Amino acid sequence: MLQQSLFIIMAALVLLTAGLVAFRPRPIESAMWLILNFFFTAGLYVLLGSHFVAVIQILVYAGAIMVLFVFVILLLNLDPKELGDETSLHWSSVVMFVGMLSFLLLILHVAGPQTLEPMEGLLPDSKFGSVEALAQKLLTDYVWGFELAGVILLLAIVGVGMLAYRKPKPKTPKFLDHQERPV
Amino acid sequence: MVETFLSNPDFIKWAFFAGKILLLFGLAFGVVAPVMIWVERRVAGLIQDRYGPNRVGPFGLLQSLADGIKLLLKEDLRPTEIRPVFYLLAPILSVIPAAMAFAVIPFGPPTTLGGLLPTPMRLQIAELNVGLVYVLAISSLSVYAIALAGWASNNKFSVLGSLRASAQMISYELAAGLAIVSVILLSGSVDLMAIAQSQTEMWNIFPGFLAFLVFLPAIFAETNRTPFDLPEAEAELVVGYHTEYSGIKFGLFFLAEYVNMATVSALCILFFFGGWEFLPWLSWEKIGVDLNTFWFIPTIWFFTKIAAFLFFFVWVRWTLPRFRYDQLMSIGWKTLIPIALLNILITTTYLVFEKAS
Amino acid sequence: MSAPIAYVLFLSFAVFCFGACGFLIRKNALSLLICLELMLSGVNMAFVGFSRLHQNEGGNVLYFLVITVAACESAIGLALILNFFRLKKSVRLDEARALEG
Amino acid sequence: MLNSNYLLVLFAFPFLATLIVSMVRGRGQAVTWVSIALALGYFIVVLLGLTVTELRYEATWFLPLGLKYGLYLDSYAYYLILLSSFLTLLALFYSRGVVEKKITAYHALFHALQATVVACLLCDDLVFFYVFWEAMLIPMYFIIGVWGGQRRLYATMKFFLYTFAGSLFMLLGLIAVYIYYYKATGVWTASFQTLMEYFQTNPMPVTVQSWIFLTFVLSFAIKVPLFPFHTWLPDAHVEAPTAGSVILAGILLKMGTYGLMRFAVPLFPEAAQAFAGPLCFLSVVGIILGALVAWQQTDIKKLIAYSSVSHLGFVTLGIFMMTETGWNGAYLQMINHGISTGALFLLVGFLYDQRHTRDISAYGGLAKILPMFTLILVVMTLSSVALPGTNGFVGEFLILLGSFQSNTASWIWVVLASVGVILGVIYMLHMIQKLCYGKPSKPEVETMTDLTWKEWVLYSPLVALVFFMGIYPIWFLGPIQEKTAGIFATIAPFLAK
Amino acid sequence: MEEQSHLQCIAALAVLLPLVGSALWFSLGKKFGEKFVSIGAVSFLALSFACIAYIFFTATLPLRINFFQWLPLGTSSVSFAFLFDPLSLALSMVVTGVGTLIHLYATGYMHGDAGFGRFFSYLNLFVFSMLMLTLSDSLPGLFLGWEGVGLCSYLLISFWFTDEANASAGKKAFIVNRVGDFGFLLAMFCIFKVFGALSIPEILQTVQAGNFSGDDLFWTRLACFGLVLGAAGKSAQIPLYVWLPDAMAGPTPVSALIHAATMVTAGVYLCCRMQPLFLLHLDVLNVIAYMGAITAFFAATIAIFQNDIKKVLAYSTISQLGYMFLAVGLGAPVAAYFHLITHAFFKALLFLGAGSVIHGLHHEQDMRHMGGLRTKMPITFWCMTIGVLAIAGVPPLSGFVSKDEILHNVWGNHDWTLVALAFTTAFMTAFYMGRLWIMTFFGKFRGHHEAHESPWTMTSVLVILAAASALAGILNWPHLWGGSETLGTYLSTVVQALIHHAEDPAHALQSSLTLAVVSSLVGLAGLTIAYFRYRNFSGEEFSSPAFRPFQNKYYIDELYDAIVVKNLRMFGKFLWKVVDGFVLDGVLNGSAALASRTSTYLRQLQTGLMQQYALWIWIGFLILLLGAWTGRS
Repeated sequence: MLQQSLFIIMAALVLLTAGLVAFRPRPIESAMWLILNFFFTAGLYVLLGSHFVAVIQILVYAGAIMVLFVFVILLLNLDPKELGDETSLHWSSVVMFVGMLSFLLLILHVAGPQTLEPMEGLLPDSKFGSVEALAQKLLTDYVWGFELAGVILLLAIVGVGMLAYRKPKPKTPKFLDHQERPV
Repeated sequence: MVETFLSNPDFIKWAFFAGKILLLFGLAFGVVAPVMIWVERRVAGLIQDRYGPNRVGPFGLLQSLADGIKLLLKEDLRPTEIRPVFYLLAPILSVIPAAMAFAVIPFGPPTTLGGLLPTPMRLQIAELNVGLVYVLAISSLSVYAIALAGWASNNKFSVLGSLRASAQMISYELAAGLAIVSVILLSGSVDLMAIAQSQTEMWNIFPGFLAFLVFLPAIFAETNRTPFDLPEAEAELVVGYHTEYSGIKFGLFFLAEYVNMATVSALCILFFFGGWEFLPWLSWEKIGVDLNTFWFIPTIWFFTKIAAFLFFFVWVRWTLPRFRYDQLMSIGWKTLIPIALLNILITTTYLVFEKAS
Repeated sequence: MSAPIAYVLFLSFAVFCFGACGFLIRKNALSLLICLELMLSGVNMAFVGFSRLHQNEGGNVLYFLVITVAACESAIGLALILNFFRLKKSVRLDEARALEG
Repeated sequence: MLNSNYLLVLFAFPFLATLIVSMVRGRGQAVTWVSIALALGYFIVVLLGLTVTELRYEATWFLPLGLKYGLYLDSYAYYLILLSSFLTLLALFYSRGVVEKKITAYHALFHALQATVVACLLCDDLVFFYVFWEAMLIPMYFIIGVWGGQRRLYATMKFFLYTFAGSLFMLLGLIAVYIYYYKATGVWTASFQTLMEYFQTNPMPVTVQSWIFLTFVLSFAIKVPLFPFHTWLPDAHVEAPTAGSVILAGILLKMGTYGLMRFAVPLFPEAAQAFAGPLCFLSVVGIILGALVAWQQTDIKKLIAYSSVSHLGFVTLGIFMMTETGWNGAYLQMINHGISTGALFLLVGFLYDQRHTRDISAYGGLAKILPMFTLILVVMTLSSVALPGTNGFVGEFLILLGSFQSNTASWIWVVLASVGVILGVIYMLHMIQKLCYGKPSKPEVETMTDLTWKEWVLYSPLVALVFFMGIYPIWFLGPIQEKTAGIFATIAPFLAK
Repeated sequence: MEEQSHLQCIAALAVLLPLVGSALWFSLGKKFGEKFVSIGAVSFLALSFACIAYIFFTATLPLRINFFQWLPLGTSSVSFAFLFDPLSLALSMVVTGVGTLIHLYATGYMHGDAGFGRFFSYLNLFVFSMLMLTLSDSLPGLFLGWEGVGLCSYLLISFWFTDEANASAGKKAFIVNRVGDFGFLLAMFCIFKVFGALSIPEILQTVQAGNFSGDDLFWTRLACFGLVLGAAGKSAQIPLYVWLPDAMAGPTPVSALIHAATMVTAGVYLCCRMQPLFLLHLDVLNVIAYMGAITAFFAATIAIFQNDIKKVLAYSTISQLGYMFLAVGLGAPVAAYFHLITHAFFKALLFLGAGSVIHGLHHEQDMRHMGGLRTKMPITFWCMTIGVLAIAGVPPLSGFVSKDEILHNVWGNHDWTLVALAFTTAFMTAFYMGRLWIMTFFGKFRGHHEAHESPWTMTSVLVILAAASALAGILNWPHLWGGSETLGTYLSTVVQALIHHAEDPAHALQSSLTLAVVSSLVGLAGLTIAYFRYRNFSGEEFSSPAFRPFQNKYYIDELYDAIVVKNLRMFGKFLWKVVDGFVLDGVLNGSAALASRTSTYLRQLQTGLMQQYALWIWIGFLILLLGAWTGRS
């Protein structure tokens, strides 16, 4: 009971922050709300029993990815004018949003009432959500995916390096007029 | 009635929980920070062959209190061109992670408090089995405070300082993380308690010396301490990201720095120096200390070690000069990270052979 | 006992929709990337939820793979935005229509 | 005795050669010699298999869909591989010193072309076949597009898109066969041999056959090219570099007729029977149109290109009339055409390299200036017009003789096709007269030089083959006959009596 | 068996020597000079002749010599094999014999020509092909020779290729021949359809066994027509005779060997060879007879009006070939064959004589620029005289005997149209030959060059051929006149006569003598009229427009050009420009343009705004979702 109510509170917070992310005009605000959103999401994960995932959510999303965003936002330090945050395509997105949600409800309805029953509890000695269990899975069944993820990361590193690298201007030796140029 | 209430196991549990929180946060915010400020200035005096604060209280011991009162009472200055919400948010954000990190730090072996508790309980606020990762996660958040502070101040020096700080922290976080990997490998767990307990036979400093060599500069950089205090380099950037801050807002930054220092010191000791164990090869059990009765001895020993480490921080600060920024980055990326990677290799090899033998 | 899977899915889907809406209506590239992260986060929620439902770590593993991709995507996306900014002195996406047919 | 490993070598060698050639670094002609040496090596490797009658290799590739890496070599495939390796060798040898632009890429592309062609010929699996069938276009696309003449881009696009579009229909057909077999047996397989065996005993309904047959025929007809799908050919030939033309005419066109003989007809004999009339009509139109249009050309290469249309009309006629003798002739004619038209393109290249024009009127009186060139040209012309004693005669004669006996379609088509024999002489002699006879029309012609040792090396094997195949064709026809007899044994029940 | 292999060698030698020679002279001719080539070429041919003669005298006929399989034809096959029987041996004797003489002659005639080696190479190749033609035991083998001689004819006609006209003439010859070959091919197809074989002995055996269904007879009739077309093409009969006059562009020895003595008679040979087949279809034979007669007549009328000495001889050849076909058509193959042989001698003689004149006059061919050469070229004159008399049918020269036999058969056939045509032609033959003779050798010299007698290599050949022309009649001197009809007996195993003359020998003798007298009178009349007409020839004649059709060969060339060639060209152009260029490429480029047009509209969807694309993705997703939902069962 406690868990369920906690879940609902957390979910409401997640939804709230998500909406703020989507509709606050300035990117920095969006970013901050997103960080908060990630925290709540992490809380949700804890409630779902995936502790490690929750921590990783904070470590990677909040701690790494969003830092990058914030970093770039303040690096660019843009005027509101340049940001151009008047929104476009407003009506269509709203229509679609409503449409999608109703579809979701329909699908849930179709999938059957058992989806609305609470999930079964974990066994007392369940290792679910622990590092060991996850690592076991990751390094056996999903080892290729894991390796692939590594490769993707490497590619991203190289790619970002390539994108960010600017050739330093070649230093041209300057000679004073009275000096002789080396032959 | 009161007695029954007191002897209710639930109450004892809650009380124990509250006690842990009080102890740890009290120590961190009430003791470590003020004392460290005093120690820092006294040691500075010592090293620089001068007195340091000695007017307020004996040996100037109350100097920190006086400073605190001053900061609290100062006018709340607000520059005109700031970004208001974030300007206020930044100092708060700097303290929160610092405090949160403390939640998972164990400060003694599981104990019944001399029979007070029905079952042995951990001397740790939150019994998280992924504590190490949690600490990393939380400490990675402290960047936001600095970044936002600089940006919200709308001041060139601040922005530069915060950019420096962010880049520096991200870089060194990486090195620190990689260094810790070998610790995880050695201990076989990410639970901080388990890491500490795994060092009863031998401290990790010996097999993981290389990791320590990486970890040490990394924590200096993460706490923005000299020789890596580039973000607040007075000579270049006034004081960097908190140039525009004063009063209690500045105080919060100040506080957070010392709390962070305490956190990383604790971590360093947990990782490499056997936590609350007596000496590298001598656990308390070995020298015959009855931990059931004298459950507080490891805890005190642990805090002593932290104090020593904090002293080391101060010592370094007043001894070494600051790096240049490009040197800082190249040390981080080109020296520490490769060494850390190499170290992982070495450690795994070591473990494989050890397992085989 | 935990919340029903339908709740988790609903939440996941709602978050995803918020992200998608943001993606559609925002005009600057930074916000776009942020909304993208939100969408991915929504998807992740479903993974974790299902993982919990079946008490199988597979979903969590997928969560890992997704955040790997998310990290790569944001890093490269931001690098692109920086380059774009150098080029156009703006991050407005309607400036980026060189591929107009 | 060679075993299936030989197949692997046969299959892999050109791919490796492509790699090696593309990796050669060095100034000047180093890459050329490496490339020629590799081509020669491959030719020798192919020659080693002369005694082989049938070889098979099979390895699982993607079992759930029944796809196999299956190689299958019989005499139908073998002689085309032989021809391919031979012509590639000659084409590369010819290019020595002629091609100056991007030599490495040029040679690598030719080896790649060889590789895809050989792979296509060796494949037993329909999916593999389709893949290499399409892959063949790519090297050729670049060869024409990079080293071609003035309008090379137009020509190469036309070539590529046209043949590609046709192939897509075949893909539909392939999938249809594949699914049909699955529906019928519950097993996925794309192995041609398996499908063949199955459809012999359990033929598809004629309507189904017809649709699939038409998709196959469309693709192959474009490649051949059969009238009215031939318009890409003159453009491609005119713009292609000489060596490219040689390979295009000598090998790529043959893939279409090969496909008809190997896949389209044996798999769908009843449909082939049903459509024989219209297809023979198209072949005959091709023969006559090709000849008449060739006569009107002023561009030598275009003339030869249209002559190809005409010649291949004979081949398709022989195939669609569906008689054993006709098929033997058709197969032989494929090889003949490769040799004679290949040689003619080389000869035109020889002229072009000296004068940089392909306009007939820019020449004249070459017989006096270049007597040896004229000799070779005349010999190749004679082969092309099917003079008895040359290879061309054997092929055409067998085609016409065989087709005349056919019950599949009317003998009138053969009579009309034989008119093409007359027309063939008209345009070829027209070309000879304009090029070689009369007085040298331009002073530039007088300064041209006759064949050097290099050209002799190039042409003498071709000339020898022309006569050898014309006088002792049994050497080629023996194995082919057996193969054809095998095919006809299986499709005979479906043919008209 | 031993003898077989021994003969095999000799037969192979006979055929291969010229082939080897051909290759040798072509490649080495320039290097080793004329002497090497002339000695080599003549001796090779002589050796070949000797080989043939050896077989002729020693072998038991028919002799079949097999070499190796050539064309596999399913159940049967075609081999390289020689069939020595009277028919083929007789012709090969002529070919190699006359060929040797003409080679010898040519060494003189072609002296100093730049293409000396090449010429003899072609000539030797021709002999090889001709031997293949005569000796092959299968139709494709025969066809090999058939086309081979066509090729050599082409090469030799356009031998002096720097003149475009010569090249055109060669081309024309080849193409027209190909039309005939088309018939030949068709005939082979039909024959194979019926007999399932292409080996001549096999076919003939089956024919003689008889027993054909109506369907088979359709095919055999078609085959016969095909063969006739082929023969007409090769032997320059109406309607395919147009190439032969133009073929005179080649060097004169070529005209003598190929276009008079040997190649053009191949059609006759073919008809004789396949005679049993023709006997199944007498109507086809009738067609042949009429074709021959009409050709003979028309060619003669044209010959009268020609001024080029070689053209006269060319039309005369066509005319004489017409006689031969007439004989074949009437079912008198022996007569045809006999005329073939005598014609080979006297026409070769005439051509070589003309060649000698042309050579003497430095390549002047127009008779209007000749005259009075009797004294300047005495040997040539006398030899030519014999030739002229022989062709005109003056007894007892060979021409008389053979022509008389044909006329005899025509008479015996009781078809008066043919009789009239044959006799008129005989008269005209004598007339134009007399005209030629007189215009060339009598009267004043009207030329520009100093005439001289030809070298011994040429004159000696003339003398030999003159002797042969005079005496060849005895080869088949009729029984009635006390002869033995050697040739007839010799050939009797291979061909059969259809016309059986009256039973009563006395009556037969009487009628044959009457005929002989009439025919020789006709010949003499022609000569006499010609003498009076051209005795004082000044260089001008036939200015009347009425003669124009004759001078212009009835405008047949122009007609062909207008009807066939022009239209074919137009059609070709139409196919190229309209069908290929407009329709097919139009459809192709049109579809490409359509795609391009469509894409210009569709590309407007490509706004470049990423978010719009995302919107499309959404919409697509929605549709999929809708589909998934509605598609749920």
